[in-house]
Amino acid sequence: MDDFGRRLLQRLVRRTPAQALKATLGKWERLTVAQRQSVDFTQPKVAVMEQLVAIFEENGWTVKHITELEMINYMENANRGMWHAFQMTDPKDDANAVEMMQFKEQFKSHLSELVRHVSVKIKKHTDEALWIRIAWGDSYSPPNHLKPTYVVHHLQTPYVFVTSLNSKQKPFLVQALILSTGYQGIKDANLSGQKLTAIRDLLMKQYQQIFPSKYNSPLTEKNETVSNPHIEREQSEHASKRLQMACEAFGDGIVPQLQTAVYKLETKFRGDANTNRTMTKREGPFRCLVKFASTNLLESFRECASSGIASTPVSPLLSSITLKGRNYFVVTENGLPSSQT
Amino acid sequence: MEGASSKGVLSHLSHLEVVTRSRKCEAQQPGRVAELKAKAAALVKQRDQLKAQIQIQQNLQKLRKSMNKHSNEEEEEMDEDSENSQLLRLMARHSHLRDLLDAHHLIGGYDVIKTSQGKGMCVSLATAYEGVYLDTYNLELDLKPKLRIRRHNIPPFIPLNQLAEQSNMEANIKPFLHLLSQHLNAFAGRKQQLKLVKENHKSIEVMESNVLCSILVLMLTVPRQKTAVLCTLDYTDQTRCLPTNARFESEDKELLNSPDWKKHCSLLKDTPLHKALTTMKTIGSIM
Amino acid sequence: MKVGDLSVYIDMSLLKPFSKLPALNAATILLVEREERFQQNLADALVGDTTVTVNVRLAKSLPLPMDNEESRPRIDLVVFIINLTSELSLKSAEASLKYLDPGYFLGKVCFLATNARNTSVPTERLDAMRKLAASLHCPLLFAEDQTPDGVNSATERLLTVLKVAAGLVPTATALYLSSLTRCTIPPDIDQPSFE
Amino acid sequence: MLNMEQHRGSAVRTPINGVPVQKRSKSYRLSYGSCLGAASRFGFTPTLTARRFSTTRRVSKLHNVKEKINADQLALLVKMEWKLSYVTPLYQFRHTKLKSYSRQLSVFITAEKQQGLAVDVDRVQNSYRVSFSLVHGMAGTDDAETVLIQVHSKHMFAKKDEPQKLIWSGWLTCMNGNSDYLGSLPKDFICLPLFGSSGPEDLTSLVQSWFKQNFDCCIGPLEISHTSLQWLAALWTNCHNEDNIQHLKLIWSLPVAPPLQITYTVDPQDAWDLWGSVRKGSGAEKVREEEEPGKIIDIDEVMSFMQGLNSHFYKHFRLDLSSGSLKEVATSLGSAKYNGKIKISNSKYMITTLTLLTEGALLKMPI
Repeated sequence: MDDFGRRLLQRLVRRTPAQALKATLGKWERLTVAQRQSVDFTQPKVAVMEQLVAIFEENGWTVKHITELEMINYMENANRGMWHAFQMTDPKDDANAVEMMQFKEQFKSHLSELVRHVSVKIKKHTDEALWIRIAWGDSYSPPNHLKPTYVVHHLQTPYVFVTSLNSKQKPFLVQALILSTGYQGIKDANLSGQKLTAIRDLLMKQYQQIFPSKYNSPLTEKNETVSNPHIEREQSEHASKRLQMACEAFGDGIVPQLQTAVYKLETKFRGDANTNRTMTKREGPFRCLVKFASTNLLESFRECASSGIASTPVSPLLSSITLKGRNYFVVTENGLPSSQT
Repeated sequence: MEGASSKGVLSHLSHLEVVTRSRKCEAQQPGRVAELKAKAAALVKQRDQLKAQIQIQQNLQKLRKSMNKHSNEEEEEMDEDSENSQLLRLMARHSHLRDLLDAHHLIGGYDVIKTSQGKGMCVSLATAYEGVYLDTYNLELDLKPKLRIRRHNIPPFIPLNQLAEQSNMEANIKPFLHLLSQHLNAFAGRKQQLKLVKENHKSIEVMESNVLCSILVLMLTVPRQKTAVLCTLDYTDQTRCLPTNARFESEDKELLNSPDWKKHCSLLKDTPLHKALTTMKTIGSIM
Repeated sequence: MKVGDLSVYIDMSLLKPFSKLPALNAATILLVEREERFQQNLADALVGDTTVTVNVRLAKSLPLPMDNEESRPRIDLVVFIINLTSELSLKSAEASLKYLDPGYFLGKVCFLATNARNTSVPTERLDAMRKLAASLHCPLLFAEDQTPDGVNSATERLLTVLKVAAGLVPTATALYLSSLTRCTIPPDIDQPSFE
Repeated sequence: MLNMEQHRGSAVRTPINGVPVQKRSKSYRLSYGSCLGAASRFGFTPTLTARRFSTTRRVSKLHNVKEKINADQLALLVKMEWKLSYVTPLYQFRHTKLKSYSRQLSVFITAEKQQGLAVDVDRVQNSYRVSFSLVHGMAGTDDAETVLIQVHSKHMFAKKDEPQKLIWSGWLTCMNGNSDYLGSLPKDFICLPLFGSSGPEDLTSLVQSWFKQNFDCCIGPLEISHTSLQWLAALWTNCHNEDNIQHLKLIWSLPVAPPLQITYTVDPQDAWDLWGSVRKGSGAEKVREEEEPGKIIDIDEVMSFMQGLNSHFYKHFRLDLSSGSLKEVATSLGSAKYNGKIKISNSKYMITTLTLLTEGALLKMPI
């Protein structure tokens, strides 16, 4: 195995916890059961590394196989680095009929036409998502496997999620995607985060939403905890109304684990009219950047709304995170409904 | 001495008590009469109200009958006080729409309720296949300033925005809801068929499928020579849960040209997949 | 607004201490807390008392909604629970005071402050709290809301005040007890000493 | 017993038995006093005055610190982020005996460090070098001089000739302390209430325990209170017209599960305009104030400045920041965190900032 392969494998072994590495090897059909048993994961990483190198050399596997292993590993724990969401726009009528094989061939051919040395690997994940690993080279240098770009695309949907893509490579990727999916444009979805599953579930609405309905909403049944007959909550309807509005705005039960939301405010100053009279009359915008952060942002907002820290109905700025599937907003004077003052 | 005076005082007190008790019940008598009179008046008022309601209902029934018959001749006897008949016509239309909604709810079409104080409405579309209720999808719409989809939990591979433009939702929502309900029910039907195939036909391997279940590739095995036949089903028309095209591929060319397999091809196109596969199994052309 | 309307307004939403007949050997306490957290533990502990049937009403703020006016028993003691680490908690309690009939301030109102030892509490807020309690001649109790013993000791003290306020203690009236326990502040509390 | 003359206008607190006792019990008396002082904050014993922040602050602009303080000391003070602690008055601390203190502390640290490791003695011996030094010009009229402590050390396995690295530094200061309080201290006590340290935690606790043993004082962590953070936000914004503060960053945390952290960063010019709009007498008096050497800032202006920011926030997000607590204030001039971490990046405003922090520390002093 050449030392570049060795460096690549070493980086993979070093970065992945033993258990995860074991699971990844399990999923990688190339290894026979015997070979897999032979690797002892309890030993320190260096020893594990040597055993793997021996197996690779024994089977004469090359860098290609190592990158395959790395891709499987990445697909299993993708919640690292920063994922950005894009949405493809104005689909041609056959956009919905794109089939995997067809997409695979077209994407590879288009991309290799645009960039001379590029290595593309496409795999289908258990949840029908298409994973694309791109190692970029250029006319002089071979594909750089140390900094691959990962792209996740769900066929028949306009959504694409990308990580570690630089601005130079972006136009090529966009071109290849458009040509092979039957869409004609692409736009930034203003949604990014560390947890791929979170931003995907938010954008593709894969979480429990609460809608107004005629019947007694399941929420109120859930938390009518049987309490002591002597204890009576006076404002229980207010509380349940707040909870209903909170869940309608931020989802019910397990919600996508978004961690940040950023608002760039460029609206006029909106203090209380009497104390800051001069400011409210001021012409220019009151520019400020507001960043919300929490281990589970939607849950935090939901509790703010249900506990009354945030007054309900929830501000359209906050509820548009789930409505529009975004977590980056530039709010200008017209962007804000006038009724907001 | 002290006892006598107290007795005096006590007896005086009891006397006063007797006097007040008697006076109170006399006052009682006229009060009783007034009370009864008021009750009577209230009852009369209630009766008149009920009478008026019956009258309105009768008019409504007549109007609804005439509306259903689309009789175009003018209802002469109705228009003596036009403002009143106008109101009645409005009430008739309202109750007509309400019945329509209940009907939709019953046949599993969709439910519509008013939200955010009349500024919005929420449509919930139920899906079902072969009598089994499947998922229900919701759609919250803003009525003001114009009809706009505010929030929904329709899966992303259903092209909601194209459907909205295509059926000109802003002008009239009924065709849009109908089209969307068709798409959702077809999708639910296809997904249900795939689920049933995986459950009932373990021997048949699903090689390829997608989230929209708009394409399906199955691996069939012919019993005798164990030759493999690759069956590809295309559901290009997404408002139907039956494939628009079915084709087979296999090394054994002439097997495919046999009449049985020709029949299988059309069988797959007009019967649900899980049923078609069972019949092919019973005929014995596949394992 | 004519005086008449005013009185209607005041009368309508005002909580009155003697508007209903008391029940036998029972006392009702109203816990008002904006955060609605500590009041739940307190309520569970309060109803555990066996000597007196204690009814607990929980509220986030006043006024109380009109529709359960009939079913609500006479309230013998109103307790404002204030989390000193939140400015909003104190402001919300202050805003609720105007919905209480003046009759309550004769020993039937008490303040319960939590997190007083937390260093993030600015001294100005603590002084505002003490001044508010002192100006209303109400007792100011401090409680530790994080630990079970804190909850129990707060419950004990509230029960004693409640029993007196409900008139279940023959020798003491609410007014007499509050004159002993009301919060007082040193005369020069306002005079800044770091000129 | 020492007769603690109280602040003006309040009753003199006479100790219970009035008999002079030796040194050991005196500090006990003092620390007992401090808890009594703390108790008075909770409204039980009405006799003691509860002290609090001054409601106005003079922003003295004339202090050009650069000439007075020696350059590399200043560079050190400006570079690091300091962890704050409060120190009760030091008993018999002499500014003249800094040399001997350096030696004593160096031996103390080496001894403590050596306990842990079985290393041959001479290599460890010279590995910790401590230097006490005076920082001239960093004190108010009747404050004690500021003391800077630096600990240099060579790494265990470093070669002999390698230069010693600065691994820990700390300072004790008193900036414009309340003259009445300082006056009320008996003569052998020196008050340097504000202690800043930057370096490994274990060295900080070693230095602190050395001070406790030798000068009979108590040292504890000093948070920067909510009000001080608001003061700093206003003071730093107030400097924008001279030194661009680049941004005014406020970090709030809201008590929900999981906790929500809000970073509210305001454009400097807009913050300056808002600050200008809340200044009292932004009309006529402002002109009069210009001639005065330092401008007076009032607590109400600070409050309405913060209130303006919060209501702007509320009008957009309908979220009330006052239900949470302010955790950090940062501008290009410096940053302050609630847990007691301060960074002063521009020497010109060091005096005002240290005055504010000294006040916070003095609040912890026993009466």
